[in-house]
Amino acid sequence: MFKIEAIIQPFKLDDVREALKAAGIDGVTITEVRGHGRQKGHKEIYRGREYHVDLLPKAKLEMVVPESRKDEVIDTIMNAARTGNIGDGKIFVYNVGEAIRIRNNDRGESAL
Amino acid sequence: MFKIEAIIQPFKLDDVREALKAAGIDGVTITEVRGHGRQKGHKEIYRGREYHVDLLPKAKLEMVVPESRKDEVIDTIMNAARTGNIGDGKIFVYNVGEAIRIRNNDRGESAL
Amino acid sequence: MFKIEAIIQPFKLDDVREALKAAGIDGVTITEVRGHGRQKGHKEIYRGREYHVDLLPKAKLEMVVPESRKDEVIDTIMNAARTGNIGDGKIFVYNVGEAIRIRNNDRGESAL
Amino acid sequence: MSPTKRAYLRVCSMLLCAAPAFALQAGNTDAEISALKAAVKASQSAGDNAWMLVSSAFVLMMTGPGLALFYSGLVRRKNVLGTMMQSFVMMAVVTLLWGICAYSLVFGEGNALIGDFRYAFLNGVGGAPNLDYAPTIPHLTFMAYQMMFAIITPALIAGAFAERVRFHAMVVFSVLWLFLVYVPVAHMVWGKGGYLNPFLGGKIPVFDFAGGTVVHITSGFSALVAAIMIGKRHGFPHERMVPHSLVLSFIGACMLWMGWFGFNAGSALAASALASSAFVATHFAAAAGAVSWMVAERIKNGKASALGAISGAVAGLATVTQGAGFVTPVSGAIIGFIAGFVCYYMVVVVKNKLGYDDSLDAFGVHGVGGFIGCLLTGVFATRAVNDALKLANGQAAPLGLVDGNAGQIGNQLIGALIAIAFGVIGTWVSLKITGLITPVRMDKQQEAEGMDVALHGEEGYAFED
Amino acid sequence: MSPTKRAYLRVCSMLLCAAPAFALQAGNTDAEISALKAAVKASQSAGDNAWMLVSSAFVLMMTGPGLALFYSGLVRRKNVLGTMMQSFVMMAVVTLLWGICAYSLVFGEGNALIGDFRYAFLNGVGGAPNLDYAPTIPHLTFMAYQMMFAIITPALIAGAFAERVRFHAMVVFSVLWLFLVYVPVAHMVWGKGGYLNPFLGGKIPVFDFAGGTVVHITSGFSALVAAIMIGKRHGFPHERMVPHSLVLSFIGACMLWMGWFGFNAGSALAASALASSAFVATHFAAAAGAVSWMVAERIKNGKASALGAISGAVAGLATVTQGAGFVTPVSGAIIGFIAGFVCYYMVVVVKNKLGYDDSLDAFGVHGVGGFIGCLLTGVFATRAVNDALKLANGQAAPLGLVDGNAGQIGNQLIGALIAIAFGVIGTWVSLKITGLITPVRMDKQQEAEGMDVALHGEEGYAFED
Amino acid sequence: MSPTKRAYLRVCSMLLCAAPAFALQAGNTDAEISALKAAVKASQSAGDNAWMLVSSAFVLMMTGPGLALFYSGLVRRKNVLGTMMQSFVMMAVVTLLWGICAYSLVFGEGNALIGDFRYAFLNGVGGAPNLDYAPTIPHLTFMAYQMMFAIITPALIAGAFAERVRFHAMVVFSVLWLFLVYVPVAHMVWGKGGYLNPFLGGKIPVFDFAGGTVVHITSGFSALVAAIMIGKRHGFPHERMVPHSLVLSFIGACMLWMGWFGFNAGSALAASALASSAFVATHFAAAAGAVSWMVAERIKNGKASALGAISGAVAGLATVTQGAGFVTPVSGAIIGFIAGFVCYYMVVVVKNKLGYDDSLDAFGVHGVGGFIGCLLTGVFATRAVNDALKLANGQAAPLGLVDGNAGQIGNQLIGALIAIAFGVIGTWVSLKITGLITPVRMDKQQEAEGMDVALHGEEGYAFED
Ligand SMILES: Nc1ncnc2c1ncn2[C@@H]1O[C@H](COP(=O)(O)OP(=O)(O)O)[C@@H](O)[C@H]1O
Ligand SMILES: Nc1ncnc2c1ncn2[C@@H]1O[C@H](COP(=O)(O)OP(=O)(O)O)[C@@H](O)[C@H]1O
Ligand SMILES: Nc1ncnc2c1ncn2[C@@H]1O[C@H](COP(=O)(O)OP(=O)(O)O)[C@@H](O)[C@H]1O
Repeated sequence: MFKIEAIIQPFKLDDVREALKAAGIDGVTITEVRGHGRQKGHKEIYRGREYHVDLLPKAKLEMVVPESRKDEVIDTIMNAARTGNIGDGKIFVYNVGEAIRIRNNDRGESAL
Repeated sequence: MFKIEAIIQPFKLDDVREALKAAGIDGVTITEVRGHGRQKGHKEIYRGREYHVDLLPKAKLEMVVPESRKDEVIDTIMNAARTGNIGDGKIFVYNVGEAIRIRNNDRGESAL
Repeated sequence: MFKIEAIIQPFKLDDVREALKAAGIDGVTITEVRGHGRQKGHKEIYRGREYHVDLLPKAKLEMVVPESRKDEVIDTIMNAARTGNIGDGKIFVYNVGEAIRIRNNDRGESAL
Repeated sequence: MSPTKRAYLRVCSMLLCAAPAFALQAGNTDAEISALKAAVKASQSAGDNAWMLVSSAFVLMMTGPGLALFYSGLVRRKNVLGTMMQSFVMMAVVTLLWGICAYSLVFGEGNALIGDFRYAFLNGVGGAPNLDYAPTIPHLTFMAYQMMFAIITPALIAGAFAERVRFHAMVVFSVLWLFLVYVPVAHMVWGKGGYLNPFLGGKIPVFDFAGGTVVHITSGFSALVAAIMIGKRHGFPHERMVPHSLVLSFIGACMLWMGWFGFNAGSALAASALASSAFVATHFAAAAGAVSWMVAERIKNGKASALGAISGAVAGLATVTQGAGFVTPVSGAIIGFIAGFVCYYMVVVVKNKLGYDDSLDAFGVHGVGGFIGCLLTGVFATRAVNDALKLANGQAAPLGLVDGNAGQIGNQLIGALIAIAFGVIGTWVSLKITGLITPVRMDKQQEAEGMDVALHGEEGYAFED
Repeated sequence: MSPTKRAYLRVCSMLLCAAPAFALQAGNTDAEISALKAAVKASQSAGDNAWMLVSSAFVLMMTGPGLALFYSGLVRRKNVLGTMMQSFVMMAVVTLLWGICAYSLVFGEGNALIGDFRYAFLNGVGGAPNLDYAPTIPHLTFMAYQMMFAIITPALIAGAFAERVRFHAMVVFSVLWLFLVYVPVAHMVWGKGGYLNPFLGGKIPVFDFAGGTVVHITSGFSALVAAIMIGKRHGFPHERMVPHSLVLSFIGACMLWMGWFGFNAGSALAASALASSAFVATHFAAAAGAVSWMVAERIKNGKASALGAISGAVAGLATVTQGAGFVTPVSGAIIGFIAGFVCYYMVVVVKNKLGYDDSLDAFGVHGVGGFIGCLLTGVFATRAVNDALKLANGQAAPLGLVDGNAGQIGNQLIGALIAIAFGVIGTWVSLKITGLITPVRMDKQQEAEGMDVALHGEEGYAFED
Repeated sequence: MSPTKRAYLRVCSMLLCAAPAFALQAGNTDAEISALKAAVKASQSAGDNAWMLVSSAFVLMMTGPGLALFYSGLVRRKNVLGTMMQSFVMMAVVTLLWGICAYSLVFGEGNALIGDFRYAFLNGVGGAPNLDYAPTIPHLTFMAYQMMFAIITPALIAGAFAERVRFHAMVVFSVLWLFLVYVPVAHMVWGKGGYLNPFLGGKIPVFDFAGGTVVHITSGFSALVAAIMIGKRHGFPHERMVPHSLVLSFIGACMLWMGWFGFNAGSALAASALASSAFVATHFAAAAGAVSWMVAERIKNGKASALGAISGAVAGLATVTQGAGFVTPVSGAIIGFIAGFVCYYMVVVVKNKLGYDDSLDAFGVHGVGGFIGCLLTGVFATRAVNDALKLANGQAAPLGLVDGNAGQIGNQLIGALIAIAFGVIGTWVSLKITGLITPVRMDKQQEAEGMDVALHGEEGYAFED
C-alpha cells in the first residue's frame, strides 16, 4: 500500500475530488496547509508595516491506495490539478506499513 | 520506530487521548482534517443554491512510537475510538527513519 | 529522497524559514497542529467549569529533500528552532518513494 | 418625507412665528393660550416620543443582535446559527402575536389576572396616547415599546436548553409560554387593574419598574424547569464544551448594556428626570456587577476573566431592572455589587454542584438576579426617587425599607413567588404540550452534527473556502 | 460643552423660572405670550431634532456597519474587507459630494427633473429650518438625514457585482450613478417641484414615504443591469461559493432592522404620531417578511435557515419602505408577508433559472421588494394614517385603493417605471463611462487571490498567527 | 412602567387638555401663563434630555463595543480578550470612581486647577438641572454624559501598550492616571472656574467643544510616554504582528463614528441647532479623514486599505472633536482632510522611523489628531457657529483666526501644552507608582502565551471544538 500525498491549489480541490470519485477513489483525507515553493507571494501593509507573505494556502490530499491503483491515482490527480502555472503543487508517494479500519478491525488493503 | 496515524471522529479525541495517556503514550501531534470515506455528508442550501458537503471534520493523530509499543498503541486507539458506526476512521502505520528531539539533540527512540 | 518533518514552536517559524531559505531550501509545506509532549499546558475556566488544555499550538514543517541535503537541513532546523526549553519539538525523517511536480510532470529529485 | 407632519407644522409655525402683530389684539389672549397649550402638548410629546422610539429600538437591539450574540458566542461553533435563530425567530413571531392579541391580553383592562381583546389587531391603538399608561406619547409607541419586552423574555429562556432543542419545538414552546406565563404575569404587574399593580388599582403593591419580575423572574425560573425537563446535552459535563467565540459574547454583552438603558430608563415612558435617574442606577449596577464578579473570580481562581466581567455586568443589569426607577443611583450600585457576588456563586458553585445543565445560565443570571432584585427593591425603593404612589392625604407614600416600609419586602416576595409559580407551572405545561405536537430534542446524531447543519442546513462560518 | 447653548438657555430660563412676580404686571401678557411662543417653538424643535439626529445616526449605521456586515458575511473569506470597503467608501465619498452639490441638486427647487445649486457647499444650510421640507428641525439636520440615504443607495448596488470589481472602478461608477440616477429620481420624488412629488407641486402623485422608489427600486434595478453587464464570477455557478460568515450577516441584518426605524420612522421628519405609526408598520413588515420566507423555505426544503430568516426580514423592510408612513401597521404586516414570499421566489427560483450572477441578491431583494412595495402602497395607503394631501375643500384626499382611489396604483406604477428607466439607463451609461476610465473587473488572477489581498493589500483575518 | 411620570403627567394633561372652559375666566390668565411656562420648561427638557440620554448611550458604546473592537481586532488572536477587557474594565471601574468623587473633582467649583467634593457620592446630583452647565437637562443626565468621556479616555491609552501589560497593572495605572491627569485637565477646561474655561470664568480662553484637549491630547501624549516607558513587545519590529481580525476593527470603527455623534453633537448639551451643526461637522471630518488617508496610501503604496480608511475616519473624528461646535461643517471637512494626511504621515512614516512601539497608534491618531485639532480650532472657530462668548458690549466675541482673532491660536497652543504637560508627567508618575505596587509587564512566557490565556484563563475563539 502507498500513501499518495498531493499538495495542490485550493481552488482545484473540487475538480480533483471529482476526478478521483470518477476513478472510484473514495477514501481521502484533506488538510489545509500553507506552502512555499517557486510561486511568489504578495505584500501586505498594515499602517506602514510591510510584510511579505510567501506562504500561500494549499490543500493537501492524502490517499492510501493499494499498489495496483497507485499510478492511476497519480495520473488522475495530475490531470485534474494541472493548470501549467507555477504553484500547481507536488505529489509525494510513501510506503504504508499497515492500514486498519477502526470500525471493524479490517486490515490491509481491504481496510482502504 | 513507527508513525501511527489515526484518523478519528473529532468527538472521540478526548477519549482516545485519555486512553493513550493511561497507556503511557504522551507524545502526539494532532491535526484537524476533513475526510471522505463511506460516511455520507449533508446538504447545505444558501438562497436556493444547494451544496452537498461530503467532507466531514476528522481529527488526525500522529504518534511516533518504538516498535515495541506499536501494537499496544494501535489496540488502545481501536478500543477508544470505535463506535461501530461508519465514519469511525482509519489507522495507518509508517516506517520512521529517524527521530530527533530539538531541545537536546536526543536521537532515536530516546527522542520520543 | 527523504521527508523531514519538524514540529516546532509556532513563534520560531519565521526564524526557521529564514534559516532554511539561507540554506537554499525553498520547498516547504506548513500545517498548524496541536501537540502534546512534555510541555505542560494551561488551565481555562468558563463560569466555573475548568478545563486543562494540554494540547499546545505547534507548527509542522514538511520538506522533501534529496538525500544529499538531509543532514544539512536537519542541522539548520535544529539551530534555528532550539531555545533549550521543553516544547522545542521534534524532527522525524521518513523515506519518500517518489516526488512529482504537477505542473510539468518532473519526477524524482528534480521535482523538489 | 412627511407630508402630514409638514402640513401639521405649517399650522404650528404660523402660530409661533407670525405672532407678534397679531398678538396685540387683547381679545385674542384666550385663543392664544389655548393654541399654546396644544402646542406645548405636542412639543412635550415630541421629546418623550423621541426618547421612547429610541428606547424601543434599543430594547429590540437587546434581542437582536444583543442576546443573539451573547448566547451564540457561548455555544460551540456548530450551534452558532441555531442559537442566533432562537432569538431572531422571537423577533418575528412574538411581534405578530403581540399585534394580534397578546398586547391586548396584557394591557386591555380585563380582570385582575388577564386583559381582554379590546386592542386585538391593534384596534384602537393609534396616535392618541393611552392616558392610563403613557399620557404623553402615542399609544402606538407604548404598544411597540412593550412589544420589545415580550420578544426578549422567551428568547432569554432558550439559554437554558441551548444546543439540543429542535427549532420548531422551540417556537411552539415559546408561543405557548408567552400566553401561559408572560401574558398573565405582565398583566398582573403592569396592566390596568392587574392584581399586583399598585398604580392602577391592584391589590398587592409590587414595584417592578422595568420587568425584574415580569421578564427576569419568569424567564429565569422557566429556564430552570426547562433545563431539568429537557435534560443535559450529550457529553455534559465531562466533554469539553467551551464558548466558541467570547468575542461575540462580548459584543453582545455591550449591546445588552447599552440596550438596557432603553429597557430601564425607557420604562419611565418619558424623557423625564425619572428616566435619567433610572439610566444612572442601571449603569452603576452594571459596573458594580462587573466589578464584584471579577473580584469573586480573582479570589477564587487568581484571575478575572472576560466572561466573568460581562456576566457580572449582565447580572447587575438584570438585578437592578426591578428597582431602576425606584432606587437611587447609589442603591443601584449596591444592588449591582450584590448581584455580581450572588449570581457568581449560583452559576459557579451551586449549579456545578446540583449538576443540571442550564447551558448558558439563564436561571443563574436572570432567575437569581431577578429574584434578589425583586427583594432588594423592597429594601431600597424610595419616594425620594419615585413619588407616584400617594397616600390618602395626597402625599407620596413610603416605598421600601429605607422609607420605613419594611412590609414592602413581603409584598415583593409575594410578587416574586406568584411569578415563579406561573413560570414553573406554565413551563411544565408548555413543554408537555409541545412534546405532544413535535419532538422537543434533537436526536443524538443531530446533536453531534450541530444545530446549524442539522436544523437549518447551513454553517456559521466557512473560513476554509 | 456648549457655551452657546448655555447662553441661549440662560435667556430661556430667565423667562421660565424667574417669571412669577414679573407676570403680575398685566401689561406684560402679550410679551409673555410672544416669549412663550418662541420657547414652545424651541422646545418642539428640541424633541423633533433629538429624534432626527438619532435617525440620521441610525441610517448611517445601516450602511456601516449594517450593510457592510450583511454583505461581507455573504462573500468568501478572501473578499471580506473588499466588500466592507464598498460600503465604507460610500460613507466617505458620497458625504463630500453631498455637501458639495448633490444635496442642492436634489432639494434645491430647480425644475421638475432636477434641483439647482443654491445649497452648493451647504450655502444657506444652517440652524434655521427649511420650511418647505421640515419646519421644526434645523436645515442642517434635514440635510444630514437625507445624506445618509444617498450613502446607502449606491452601496446597495455593490451586492450585485460582489467579489469581482476593482475598488476604484466601483468608486467611479458610484459617483457617476449618484448624479445620473439618484439625484434626479430623488428630486422628482422628494424635491420641491419634483415631477412626482404631490406634496410640493408635482404633476404625478407618487407616494414614497421613505425611499421605496428613490432608494430600493433605483438600486435594485441598477443592480440587475450591473450584474448582467459585468458578468459572472469565475467559477459561478458550479464552484462552491458559500457565505464565509453568516454570523456577520446576521449582525448586519439586525442592525439594518434597527437602523430602518431611523430610515422609515425618521422620514416623518419629526417625533410625531406619524413617526410612531411608521415605526410600527416597519417593524411588523420585517417580522412578517421573516416569517413568510421561513415558511417558504420550510415548505420547499424542510428547513428554515438563518440566511432565509434575515433575508425575509430585509425583504419586508425594503418593501414596506415606500408605504411606511401611509399604511396602517396591519397593512405593514401584510406587505411584509407578501414581500417574504415574492422575494423568496425571485431569489431562489427565478434567479437560479435565469442564471445571472446577482451575487448578494441586490435585485431580488431591493429591486423586487421596492417594486412591489411601490404598487402595494397604491393599494394600502390611507388618509387614516396620513392626511397631508388635501382636496380643494381642505379635506384629506383619499390615497390608495383602500381609500377608494384605485387610480393611485397606476400612479405608483408610473413612478416605479420612471425610476426603473433611470436606473437601467443610468447604470448602463455609468458603467460604460467607468470602463473608459479604468478597467472595471479584477483580472482572473486577482479574483482568485481575493479582493482583500489583491486590491487592498490586507487580509480580513489572521487567525493563524 | 413609570408611575411617577404618570402622576406627574396627569397634572400636565389636566393643565393642557382640560383647559378651555376654565380659560374663559380672565383672572386666570396669569396663572395659566405660569403653568404654561412650567409646561414649556418640562417639554424643552424632554427634548433635550431625550437627546442627551441617547448621546450618553452612544458615548458609552464608543468604548464598548466600539473601541474594544477597534483595538482588539488589531492585536493578535491570542490577545483579543485581554485587549477588550482593557476597555471593558474602564466601563466598570471608572463608573464607580466617577460617582464616588471624580465627577465632583471635575465639575465641583473648587479652584482654577481642580474641583471639590461637593458632589461626592452624587450628593446633590438629582433631577434638577445644574444651571451652570446644562440648564435644561437633569443634573443626573449631565453627570452620566460626562462619565462616558472619563471612561473612554484611559481606555484609549491602552492602545499604546497593547499585548504586553498585566491586567491589574493596567487598572491601577488607569485609576492613578484618571486622578492625576484627566481630573485636573477636565476641570481646567470644562469646570466652573477652570483656568482654561472662558465660559465660566477661566483665565485663558481655550475652546474645547467636545474634548480634543481633555480626551485626545491627554490620552495621546500619555500613550506615547507609556509606550516608551513600557518598552516594545518581544519580537517587535521584526516579527510578523498583524491585525488578527480587521473585520472586528471595522465594526468598531463604524461604531466609533456613530458614537462620535453623541460625543460631539451631544456636547451641545441640548438638541439644539448647535448640536446639528456639530453633528454635521463631525460627519464631514470623518469622511474627509477617510478620503485623505486613502489617497495618501494610494500614492505611497498604490492601494488604499481598509485599515487605512477606518484609521483616517478615526483621525478625522479625533481631530474635529475640539472644534466640532465652533467651526462650520465645511471647516470640519477641511480639518478632517488635514487630519488624514498628518496622522497618516505620523503613523506610517515618523513612527516607523523613531521606532517606539505605540502598538495601536494611540499617539499617532489621538495625540497628533488632538493636537492639530486644538490649533485648527484656533483657526476655524467662528462666532457664526457659536456666539456664546460675549464681548463687554454683549455682542458675540470673535473666536478664531477666521473671525480675525489670530491670537486664539496662541491660546489654543497654551491649552495644548498644559494638557501635554499633565499627560507626560502624570503618566510618568502613574506608571512609576504602579510599578511599585505590581509588576507592569507580563513576563516573556506570558507574552508568548498571550493575554487571554495568561491573564484571564480563557481563549477568544474555540473554532476547533
Ligand atoms: N520540497 C518540498 N517539500 C514539501 N513541500 C513542497 C516542496 N516543494 C513544494 N512543496 C509544496 O508544493 C507547493 C507548490 O510548489 P511550487 O514550487 O510553488 O509549485 P511548482 O510545483 O509549480 O513549482 C508549495 O507551496 C509547497 O506547499
Ligand atoms: N484510503 C484512505 N486514505 C486516506 N484517508 C482515508 C482513506 N479512507 C478513509 N480515510 C479517512 O478516514 C475517514 C473515515 O473513513 P470512513 O470510510 O468514512 O469510515 P469507515 O472506516 O468506518 O468506513 C475518512 O473521513 C477519511 O478522512
Ligand atoms: N512521539 C511523538 N509523536 C508525535 N509527535 C510528538 C511526539 N513527541 C512529541 N511530539 C510533538 O512535539 C511537540 C514537542 O514535544 P515536547 O515533548 O513537548 O518537547 P521536547 O521535545 O522539548 O520534550 C509536541 O507538542 C508534539 O506535537
